Amino acid sequence: MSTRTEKTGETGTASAELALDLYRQVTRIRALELLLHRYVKEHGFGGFWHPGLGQEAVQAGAVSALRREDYLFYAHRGLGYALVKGMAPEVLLGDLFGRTGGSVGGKGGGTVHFVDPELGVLGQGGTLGSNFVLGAGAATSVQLLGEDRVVAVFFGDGAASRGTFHEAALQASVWKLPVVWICENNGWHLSAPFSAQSPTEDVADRAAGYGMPGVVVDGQDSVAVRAATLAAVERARAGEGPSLVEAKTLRIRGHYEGDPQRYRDDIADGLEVPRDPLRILRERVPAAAADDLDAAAESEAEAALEAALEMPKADPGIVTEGVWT
Amino acid sequence: MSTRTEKTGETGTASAELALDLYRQVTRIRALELLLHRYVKEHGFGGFWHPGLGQEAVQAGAVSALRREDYLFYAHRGLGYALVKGMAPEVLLGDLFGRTGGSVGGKGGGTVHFVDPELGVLGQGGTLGSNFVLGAGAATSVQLLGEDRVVAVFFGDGAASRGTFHEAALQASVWKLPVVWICENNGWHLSAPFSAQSPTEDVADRAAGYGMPGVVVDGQDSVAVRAATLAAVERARAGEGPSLVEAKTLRIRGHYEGDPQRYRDDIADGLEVPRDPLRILRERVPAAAADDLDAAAESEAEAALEAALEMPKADPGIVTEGVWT
Amino acid sequence: MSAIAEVPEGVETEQLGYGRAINAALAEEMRRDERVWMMGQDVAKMGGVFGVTRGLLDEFGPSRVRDTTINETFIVGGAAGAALTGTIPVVELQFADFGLVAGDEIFHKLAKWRYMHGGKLSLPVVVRLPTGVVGGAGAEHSQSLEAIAMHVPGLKVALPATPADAKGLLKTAIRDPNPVLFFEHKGMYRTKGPVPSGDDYLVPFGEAATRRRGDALTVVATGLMVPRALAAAERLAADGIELEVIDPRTLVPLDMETIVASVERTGRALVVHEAVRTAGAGAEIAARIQEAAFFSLDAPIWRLGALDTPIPQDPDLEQLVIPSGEQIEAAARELVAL
Amino acid sequence: MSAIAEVPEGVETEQLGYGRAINAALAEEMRRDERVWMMGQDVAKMGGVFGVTRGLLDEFGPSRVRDTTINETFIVGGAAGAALTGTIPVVELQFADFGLVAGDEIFHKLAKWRYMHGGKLSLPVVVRLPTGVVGGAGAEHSQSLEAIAMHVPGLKVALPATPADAKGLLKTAIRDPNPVLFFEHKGMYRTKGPVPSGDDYLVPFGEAATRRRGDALTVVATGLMVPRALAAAERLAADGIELEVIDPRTLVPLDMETIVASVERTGRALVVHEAVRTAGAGAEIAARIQEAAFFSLDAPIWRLGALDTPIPQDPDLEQLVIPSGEQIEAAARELVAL
Ligand SMILES: Cc1ncc(C[n+]2csc(CCOP(=O)(O)OP(=O)(O)O)c2C)c(N)n1
Ligand SMILES: Cc1ncc(C[n+]2csc(CCOP(=O)(O)OP(=O)(O)O)c2C)c(N)n1
Ligand SMILES: [Mg+2]
Ligand SMILES: [Mg+2]
Repeated sequence: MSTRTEKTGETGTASAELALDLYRQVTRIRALELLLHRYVKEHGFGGFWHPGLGQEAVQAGAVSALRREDYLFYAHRGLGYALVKGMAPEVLLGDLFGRTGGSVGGKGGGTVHFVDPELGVLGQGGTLGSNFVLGAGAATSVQLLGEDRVVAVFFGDGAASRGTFHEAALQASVWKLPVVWICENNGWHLSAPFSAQSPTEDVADRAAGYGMPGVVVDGQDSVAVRAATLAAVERARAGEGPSLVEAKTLRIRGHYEGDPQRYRDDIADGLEVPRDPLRILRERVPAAAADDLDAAAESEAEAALEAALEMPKADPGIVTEGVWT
Repeated sequence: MSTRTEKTGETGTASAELALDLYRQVTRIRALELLLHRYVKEHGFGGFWHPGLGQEAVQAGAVSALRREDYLFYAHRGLGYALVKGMAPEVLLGDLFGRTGGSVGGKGGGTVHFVDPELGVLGQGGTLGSNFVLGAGAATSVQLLGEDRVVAVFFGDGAASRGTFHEAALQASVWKLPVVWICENNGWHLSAPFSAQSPTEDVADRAAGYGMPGVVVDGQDSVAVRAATLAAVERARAGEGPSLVEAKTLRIRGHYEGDPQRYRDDIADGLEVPRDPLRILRERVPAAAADDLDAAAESEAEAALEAALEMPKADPGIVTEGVWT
Repeated sequence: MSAIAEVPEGVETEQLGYGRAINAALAEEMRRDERVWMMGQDVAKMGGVFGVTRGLLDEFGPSRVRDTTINETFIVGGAAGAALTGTIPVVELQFADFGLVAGDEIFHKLAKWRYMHGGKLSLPVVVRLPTGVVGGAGAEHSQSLEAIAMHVPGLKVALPATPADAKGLLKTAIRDPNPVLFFEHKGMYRTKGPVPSGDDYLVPFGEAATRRRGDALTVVATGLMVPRALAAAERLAADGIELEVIDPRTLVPLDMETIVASVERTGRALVVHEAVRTAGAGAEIAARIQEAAFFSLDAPIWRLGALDTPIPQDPDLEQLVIPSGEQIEAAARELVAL
Repeated sequence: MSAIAEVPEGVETEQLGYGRAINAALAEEMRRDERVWMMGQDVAKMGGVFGVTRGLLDEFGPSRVRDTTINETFIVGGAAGAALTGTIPVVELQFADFGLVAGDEIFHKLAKWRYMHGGKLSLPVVVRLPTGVVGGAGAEHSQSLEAIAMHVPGLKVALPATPADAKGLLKTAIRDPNPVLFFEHKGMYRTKGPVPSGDDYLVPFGEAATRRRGDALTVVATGLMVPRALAAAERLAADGIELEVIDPRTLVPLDMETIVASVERTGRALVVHEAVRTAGAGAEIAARIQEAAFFSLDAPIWRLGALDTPIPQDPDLEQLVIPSGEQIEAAARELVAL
């Protein structure tokens, strides 16, 4: 079994078309992030919103390497995963606000859960690390059924410490399951810096122990993330087993919106994104096209928010539905 | 943090005195193993006996690298760990047979539990892998109290797959805890060959991912096991953190005594130990001395069995004792 | 007033051990539906630590009968993931106790994932959990933990007490779209009894079996306590005291109707299980009986269960912790006289 | 017949929030005994996700107040190992639910290790478990799981319902040589009340607090249900119906004496908890009440608890799942009239 640890900082090449497509996704996520930031600040909302501001390139780059039929287990930070996989933004916001028009029919809200089996969006475990075993299990189904699908599992640098990673990663390698482990390393497990809670510099350093490739990419560069993920996806699709892709990114905001972050002094409480993925992409796309995409993304986000807020709140009757079939 | 993966097959040098001491321990364990084998075969006994025949060199070599005040979390295979740490054989057998003279007062029996806080023998978790977190926790106490102790945690190649290894190993490395992880790799997780359930050749290949040294030694060579363990123990004692020592050994008998081993065709159902640790040691000790030690070990074992069988069975009253203090 | 046949009359049966009955259910369901598959430690070549899955590897091959490494969180959580994506995993934990090693996966993933995702997903998983004391397996390998599963909504819970039910309930479990915890008593694997031979013998969930009719006292018993209660009932019958013995068979769903109807006739109830008495399933059953039949009760409802202690490893001592037939008999005698 | 002061008369108190009371207990015990230390996720620099441990890092330093990574099995299992070797760990899981992520460590290691090793070892560990609904935390972050702990022998289980008890019970827990699961209600962290200021104010385990005296009905309530029951009692008192409200404070050990004595006077009992009703602690309490006081009962014992469903994530919906003050009031009214 091949084992390598590659640390690439380069951007890789990308066709103009690809760059434009990635720009579109990154700016769509960004527009939603900024809008939600404002909305939550002004109106509050019941629940916990974990902003993904600044991490758009990881979500856009990695998910764009998947096909429609591939499965996705997403993490708790932002809505980008599902947005890029094809879910409508008003549905995602409907879930966030606990509205009937959300994909889980009003049962979401707070730390948002959304789902779309048709698009392969399969959910999220509220207990960090439960995605690992679920993802490996889904990949076992794929293998059993002889399907041409790959399973992508997103997780943070913090969740990487869970024992479920070990159990799932070992078994997935032994069975050569079609899984891609995608680590969004934003440098923080809530208030604990990754650097203080990892004995190695990179999460990817742990891949070799599981006999799988581990790659580190610049998580602000969506083209690089996409390329690394695509390589891992192709390997999985070819029946060669799992890989780990670690994207180095930044958590711009608090763990949840409202987190005073007294534990942190590396960043101001602003909206500025250092090494902004949009700026990095702008070098590859025509300015006018980018401007248009920005504008479209903003309208999309605004329309989605409006639509979501118009959706009725869930009917109380649903609380007892869906426990058993 | 230094990281190395060393695979040594060499025996290392050993003083005559050391070799003699190791011979004494290996033959003591062996004598108990053979006696128990006969006893269980002839008389049966309630419970499960997991024979350690053939793995004596790992237990003797590794435990002899510890000091009296060092802590030991042992595994389920055999009695060698505790015997070498200083517990009396009749006490261990008393535990195995559920007698009042056992260290746990008759509450053991079957998959044996024994304990001796004075000698640092702290117990065993019946759920594989629970030792990892317990051991790291004990090492945290040692660090907090500023004591000069090391914690040794034994585990099999199978138990190495448990997620608790990941959680404990990461934290132990980050906190530089004085732990030594000692893997008895006998090639089997019950009916599953290690080779079919590990993506890497060695368990020690996983050490680098935790920023700790991982060493593979010949588990039939007690001198080599002792040397490797000693290096790890010294590193731990010096405050440099945990290490992993993997000793390659063989499971000669069934998983438990009586296991028909229909899943296995690599070995006959005998008592022959390939690469017998005693034979390997005999090259370094005078034959006469070895013969004397063999004889002493046999008498010790026989006397212990006799003593244990004379101990009264536990009083039924104890079943409700010791739940809470 | 006497024992009732384990299998309805007219059904063709063969004598089979409880473990073999489970094996037959697995084989039949795997033949019936290609999506059904298995994983667990040592379930393939070895056929399971208790020999229950023997022969299935040969018939169904290594893709559908998989040995895992020692990773309970994957065995259960992987089953959840597989169930979400079109297959029907039947997984074995070597001991029911290990359910607590995969506590998150059982109680958060299997039990809640469907609900959390708006009912859009389903998790047809069966987790086979060898339960109870078996002679020297010790505190972490002998527990009866079904009450915990009963307390966490989203799971179904089956506890077969006869070979026929072992087969019939397992087949129902595999066809159920919900996650099912299947507590097989490992002390009963070799118990023989009549087992319906047809492929289509299903035992429905939520229907208690009245194992014996009587008028003096309703005994509600599960698992290993069913034969113990029946034996006690025979001894009492010699003295003219006729016990009604009801085996709920599934705790979720729970057939309180049968139990309550019986207590309304007998006026007295004794609930017996091997699990720890404190906060066990018997507490729930007792609480519900008095809620529903308070004014029919002539005496308090009594419960027998394990003492408030872990199971000692010694095979002689372990039996002192769980209810014996003699204790059931004595309690019944005393309660009837109250 | 009315509410009883939360703190015995004559004791000097200050007004403190429930969370600050816990903080004070931690600080006092760490000052008193050098062996006491803490670990958990974000407990050091951040002072805990709920701010409960704020300031302790500054006073006690990074060796005794440790941030772990995300590793619940280590947090609990490591605490067990540390307790075996001479220190007294007080660990925090961010949500009580995560106890199931460390199920093996809590229910097999903490609960059984002493017993399994012949009583020669002891495990003075406190696991702090923020419990209950808090407004939108969802199915895996809002559960009340104390009944599970009650069912597994070897643990002690505390559930403070007032700031004074939060402090007094935690101090007792830290001084107890047994493992204690300490369920702090995260919806009550900001609830203020009188808290004894002395270092030596301990609330003993196994002594229920009668929060209000009455003769119409005994209400046994825990955690968040205590203030809800007291509020309901005030409303009923306006109609001349006087409830007796008893808060057991610890479920293990459980003070049945106080409860039974009360029911013997009132003839009626209602047990209320936030945990799922099915197989909850209320089932055990109800079963024991009727065992001990059957012939004093004028009506069945009723129970209120959460519905048989996970907690929905939506903050409005979650309140529909657990008992409200109005439901307690209505049930009490109906039961008294029965
Ligand atoms: C098992 C478990 N432990 C702890 C938590 C609480 N928690 C939620 S998010 C978080 C930090 C996660 O860090 P990381 O995985 O790096 O993701 P990030 O928040 O940085 O995106 C923690 C500790 C949880 N949800 N589940
Ligand atoms: C958590 C857990 N899973 C499964 C088991 C059952 N079990 C006991 S020993 C064993 C095999 C262990 O293999 P290994 O760790 O290599 O030790 P060996 O028996 O080879 O010495 C298994 C699966 C257990 N005790 N605990
Ligand atoms: Mg992070
Ligand atoms: Mg092995």
